[in-house]
Amino acid sequence: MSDHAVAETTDAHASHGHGHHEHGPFQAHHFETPKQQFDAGKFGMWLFLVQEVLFFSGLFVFYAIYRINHPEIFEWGHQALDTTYGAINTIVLLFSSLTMAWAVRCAQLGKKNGLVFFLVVTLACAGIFLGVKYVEYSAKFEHGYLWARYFNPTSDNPHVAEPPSISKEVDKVVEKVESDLGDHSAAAHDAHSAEGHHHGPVGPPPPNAGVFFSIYFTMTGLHAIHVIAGIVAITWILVRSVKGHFGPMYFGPVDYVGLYWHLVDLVWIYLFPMLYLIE
Amino acid sequence: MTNLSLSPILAALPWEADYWFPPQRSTYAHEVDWVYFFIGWVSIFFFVVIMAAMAYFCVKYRRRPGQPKLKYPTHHSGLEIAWSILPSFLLVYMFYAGFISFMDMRSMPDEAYNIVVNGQKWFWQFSYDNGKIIESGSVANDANWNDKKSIFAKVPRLHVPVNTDIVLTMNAKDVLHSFFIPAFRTKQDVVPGRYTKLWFNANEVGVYDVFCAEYCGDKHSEMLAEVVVETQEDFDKWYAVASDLEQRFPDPVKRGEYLYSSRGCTQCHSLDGSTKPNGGPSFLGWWGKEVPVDGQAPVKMDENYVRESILNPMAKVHTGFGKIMPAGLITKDKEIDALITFIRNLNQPSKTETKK
Amino acid sequence: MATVDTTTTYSPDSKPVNYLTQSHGFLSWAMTLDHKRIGVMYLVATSVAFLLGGTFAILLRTELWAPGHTIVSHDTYNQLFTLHGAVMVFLFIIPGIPAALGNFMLPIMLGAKDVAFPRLNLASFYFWCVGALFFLSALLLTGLDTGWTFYTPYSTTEYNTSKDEAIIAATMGVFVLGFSSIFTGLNFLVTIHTMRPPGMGWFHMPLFLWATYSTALIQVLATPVLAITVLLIIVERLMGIGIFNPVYGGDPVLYQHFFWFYSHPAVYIMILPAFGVISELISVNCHRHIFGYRFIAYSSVAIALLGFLVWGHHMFTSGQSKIASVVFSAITFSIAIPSAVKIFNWLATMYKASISFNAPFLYALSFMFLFTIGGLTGLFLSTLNTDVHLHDTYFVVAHFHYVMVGGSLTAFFGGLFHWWPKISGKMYSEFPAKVSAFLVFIGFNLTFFPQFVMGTRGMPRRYYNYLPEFQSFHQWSTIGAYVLGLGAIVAFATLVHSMFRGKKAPTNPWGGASLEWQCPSPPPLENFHEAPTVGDCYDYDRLRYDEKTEGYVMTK
Amino acid sequence: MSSTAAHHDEEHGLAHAMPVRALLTVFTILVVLTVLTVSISNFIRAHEQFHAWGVPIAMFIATIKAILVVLYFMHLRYDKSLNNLIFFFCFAFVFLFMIFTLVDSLQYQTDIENYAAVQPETPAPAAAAPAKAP
Repeated sequence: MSDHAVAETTDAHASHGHGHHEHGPFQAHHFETPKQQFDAGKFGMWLFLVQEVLFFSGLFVFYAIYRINHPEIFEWGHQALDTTYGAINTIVLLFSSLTMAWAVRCAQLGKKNGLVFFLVVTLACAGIFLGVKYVEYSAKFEHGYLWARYFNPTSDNPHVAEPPSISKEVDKVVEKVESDLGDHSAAAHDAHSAEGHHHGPVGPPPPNAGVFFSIYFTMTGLHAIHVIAGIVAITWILVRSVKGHFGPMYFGPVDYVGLYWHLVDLVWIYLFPMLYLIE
Repeated sequence: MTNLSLSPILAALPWEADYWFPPQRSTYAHEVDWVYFFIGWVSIFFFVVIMAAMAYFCVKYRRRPGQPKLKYPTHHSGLEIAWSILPSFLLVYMFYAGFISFMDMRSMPDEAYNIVVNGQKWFWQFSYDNGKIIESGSVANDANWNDKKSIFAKVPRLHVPVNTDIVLTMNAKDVLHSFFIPAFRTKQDVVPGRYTKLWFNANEVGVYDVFCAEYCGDKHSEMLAEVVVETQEDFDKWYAVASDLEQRFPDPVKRGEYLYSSRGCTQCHSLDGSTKPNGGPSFLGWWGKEVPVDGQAPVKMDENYVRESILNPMAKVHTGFGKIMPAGLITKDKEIDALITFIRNLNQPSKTETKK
Repeated sequence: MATVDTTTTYSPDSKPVNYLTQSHGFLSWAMTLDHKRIGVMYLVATSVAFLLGGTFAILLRTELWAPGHTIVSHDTYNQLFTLHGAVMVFLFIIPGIPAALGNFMLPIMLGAKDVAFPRLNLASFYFWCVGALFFLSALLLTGLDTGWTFYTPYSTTEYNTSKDEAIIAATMGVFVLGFSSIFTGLNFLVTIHTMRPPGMGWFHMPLFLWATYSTALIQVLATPVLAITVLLIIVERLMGIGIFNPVYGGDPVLYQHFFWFYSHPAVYIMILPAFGVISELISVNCHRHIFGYRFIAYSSVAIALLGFLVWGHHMFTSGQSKIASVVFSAITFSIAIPSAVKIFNWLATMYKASISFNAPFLYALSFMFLFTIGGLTGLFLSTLNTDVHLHDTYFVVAHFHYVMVGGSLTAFFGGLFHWWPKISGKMYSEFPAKVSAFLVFIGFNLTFFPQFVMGTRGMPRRYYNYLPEFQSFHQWSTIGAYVLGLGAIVAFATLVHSMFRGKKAPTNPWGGASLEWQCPSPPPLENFHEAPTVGDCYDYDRLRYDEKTEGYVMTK
Repeated sequence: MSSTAAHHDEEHGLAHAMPVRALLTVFTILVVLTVLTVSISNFIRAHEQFHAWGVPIAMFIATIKAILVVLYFMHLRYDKSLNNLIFFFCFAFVFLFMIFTLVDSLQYQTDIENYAAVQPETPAPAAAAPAKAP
């Protein structure tokens, strides 16, 4: 459909009350125009996102309170997390956000192939994200860095604990990127190598150290569940876009799933520094 | 058994403090009652005005056939703003009165008699003087619930001197409880993992009910206690008797049990054969057996070993446990004997019983 | 479609197909996307939940006839009050008015064909069913005795008698019901924002829609916090994350903050729609423009927003700090003002009115009586020092029942009778309906007024046994509960009877001016045969009684 | 970033479509910010004197990233003002929730510490395990 035709259809529908509806195949009977349907869906989606923000807020409030009252738990606990993994996952999610936004653009412009391609890439990124999470979780389970009741770090000397091998490879890449950035990161680079590659906490755990891992697992776990839900939603969109359901006058579902996916990204943007970086 | 009478309904008509409230027995009780009645009168005033207007309109403007429609206003900003703003002055005053009195109730006096309160399912425990005296008890299962005396026969009693500031430092062992003394108009939840505090100054001698006001499970309603407010002399007298263990617990086993729970043994030594974290050996299971000792020959656990371990804990330390037990927890011979009897009875209950 | 006709009476000769006769069979209901059918299903479901919760209440009151063992054991009693609270709150009051009456009336009053997301609407009903099943399984499995508040550490440790499955089932139920509530709210917000037909401005909406809008706002903003809270309880129970467990450095008071951040606004989810219903009942039956439309509309939104700032008044004795208590108390008082404004405005609506005393209006009067008491006794509980004495006593029980039962339940019944001709297409019999209103009013006061006295005298709530001095009050209360129960049964019986024996309802039996009285009773599938005329929904002067149809018609 | 006017020709059908260049620019900035926040965190870890700055800087960068995602990827910048309002409004509620709870929790923390101070050291059983092992 050319832009001109689109504009015309919109105009025709913008003036209500004609009574004659050109209902598209996906326009619900109770909406007067595609525009009304799209706006309703979009507002609904934003309300859903609002609901999601408040859903996550419980954990953020919890984090803030424990962080302020017991900083020592966080200072000790966050060392058990591997920043490299966190950084990779951040980049992966950001990239998937980019492809998702691009997919929405393709849907809006009626480019079916582009839409399918970018949705597949987004799905792949989601898969990588979960894979990395799996590796991270297994490492935690292996070392007994678990939530309060099962918190039982097995290694007496965490310095000896070998980080999983991918980590080293990726570390090199990250270091390279850091050194490319110029002067000030050189110090960071030094600090990084000076401390060596251990990813275990230093010193004995403070009382209730398990709470850190409770927070870590509930926050990232809940986020991971959202990623999985996102994968399901994107797959649904993918199937529909292969069938050619979407075009300039009907791309709402792609847009809504896109918004959801960006929110998942948004939560991770905060989780990453809160859990992996802040000391 | 039916107590149904009209008295609650009829008596509700005169607005009397004696009817609505239990007696005022703390220094701040009258403030609470005063604010309560102030709000009460304000509420009654508004309620009566609103209901009277409602009834009047219902009669006056009821639908009658053939009656022409009256001209009416659909809004009146002045009036609406007035009835939004004017009552708020009363509200501000209510808040202020409640706030002043609340700060008084919740700010602990500097010099006060301190009593530790423990809430546990489903009884209260009051410790005086670092646990030297522990008052404990709970409602017996066979209590007759139509008879107040029977209900309160075995509950723990919180003895306090009259006209003295008392601070209760409270903690719960398991779940939330709440210490509620209606006659003092005060209440404070008792929370596991922290201390909460409550103070009062009882101004009249007497015995008053204590309830648990935060739901805590099965026998929540049976978690009762009494506050016994007495004169300073009576309190001192009670204190002297309460601290004389032989008189309170003629049975040495009971005396030993009391000592076990009141002198800190319970923190390290269990009674069920398990080992408490960072604790010592259990009181159950070693009696009469050879105990491995750090750096020395094993020794049989008997009266002598227990006595030595109490008086000089570092002499023969049970292998595998830390050198952590302090000396001087119990020093009186008779008390040590009672504790030994308790431990022996724990391991050989039948033997002691036959002795009796 | 023909040009818009200004006369709205529909020709009685052609037997119009309505939403009830549109299609037949179980699936036509189970898979329906019609907001009216979903509303009716909600109505049936929540009424069943109400009768279930009511049965628990009757059993509770019977047990309390005498101290000591009367009919059930300690444990059963605790389970009864837990389920009474949980069923009434989560399965009846929260969805009762918004999801049942709101679903049915909202699109019609707005002049829309349906809600914005009909499939989501149906899904939300099934979420409700799943949640209800979880609750029932909690009842049947092992019993749940935590109280509807699920306070930690009681609910998260092995200290209680209920088993893991019961608590997990019940909290899962709350979680799922939460989503049901969120989706309903979301749907209403979107519908009101995007589906208003031309001419229906914000200030042309009936006040019921303003109330539903405010309610929906709370549902979307507060319920997710409850969802995460109960999720944390489930995780705590299953895995022991220690977040609310002091043994691991967790904090039980923090749980109360989380819980009441939702549950205080939830109180307004329960009462705001009732305000909306009462605004309609009073103005229609007074045949007079509502007084101070904008003040009532704004006060709904104000209550919804202020409701988020006052949750700490449930925690004055919980171990909450002094400063937080003082701040929360101060803010709490501010919420009294918009509530009082409504009462004053309704009263002013009766001034120079022409009042018809039918059953819905009697319910509205009893609402004003009971809610005024409920509201005023709230002052005792927001004042710091009196709350310290009254907290967790029967005074609180009486207060919130005056608001929730005296308020929401009477409004629910009033609204149900008011809109029953529209929903069922049949007129109910006026006499038994008035009897039910009377019985509910008398029974209610008899049940709960003695509890104010008991509470002030220091009788704590959730007590299985009590001291003999309270017995007289308990017995009055129990008798009252029976009368109240009888009233509710009479009300339901009247409605059920009318379905079979009732006269056919006219389009506009009461003389209402809002849009729902312009569509036929019962409405057709898409609500209006022709686009409705949007006018002033409180302008009753245009209406005239028509002897032939026994209903009102537009004159102009 | 280019202004709204520049995107006018991008209005297609029902909503604004983000130009590819804008998407790529935003993504690049996001990646740079991620690398930056990791580097700063490493730097602070190595330099004790900047310790206090760790939290504010990391949260500041995260917020910039979040705003970029919201405005451009979620094209809220070109969306209806109602959607803007409701989304930013909800953070006000999160803020209220957090601030009230935090204030209270900071106040009563001393009650918890006082209690913990007099308790015999009984940390979580598992955590105590290594310390107790002979």
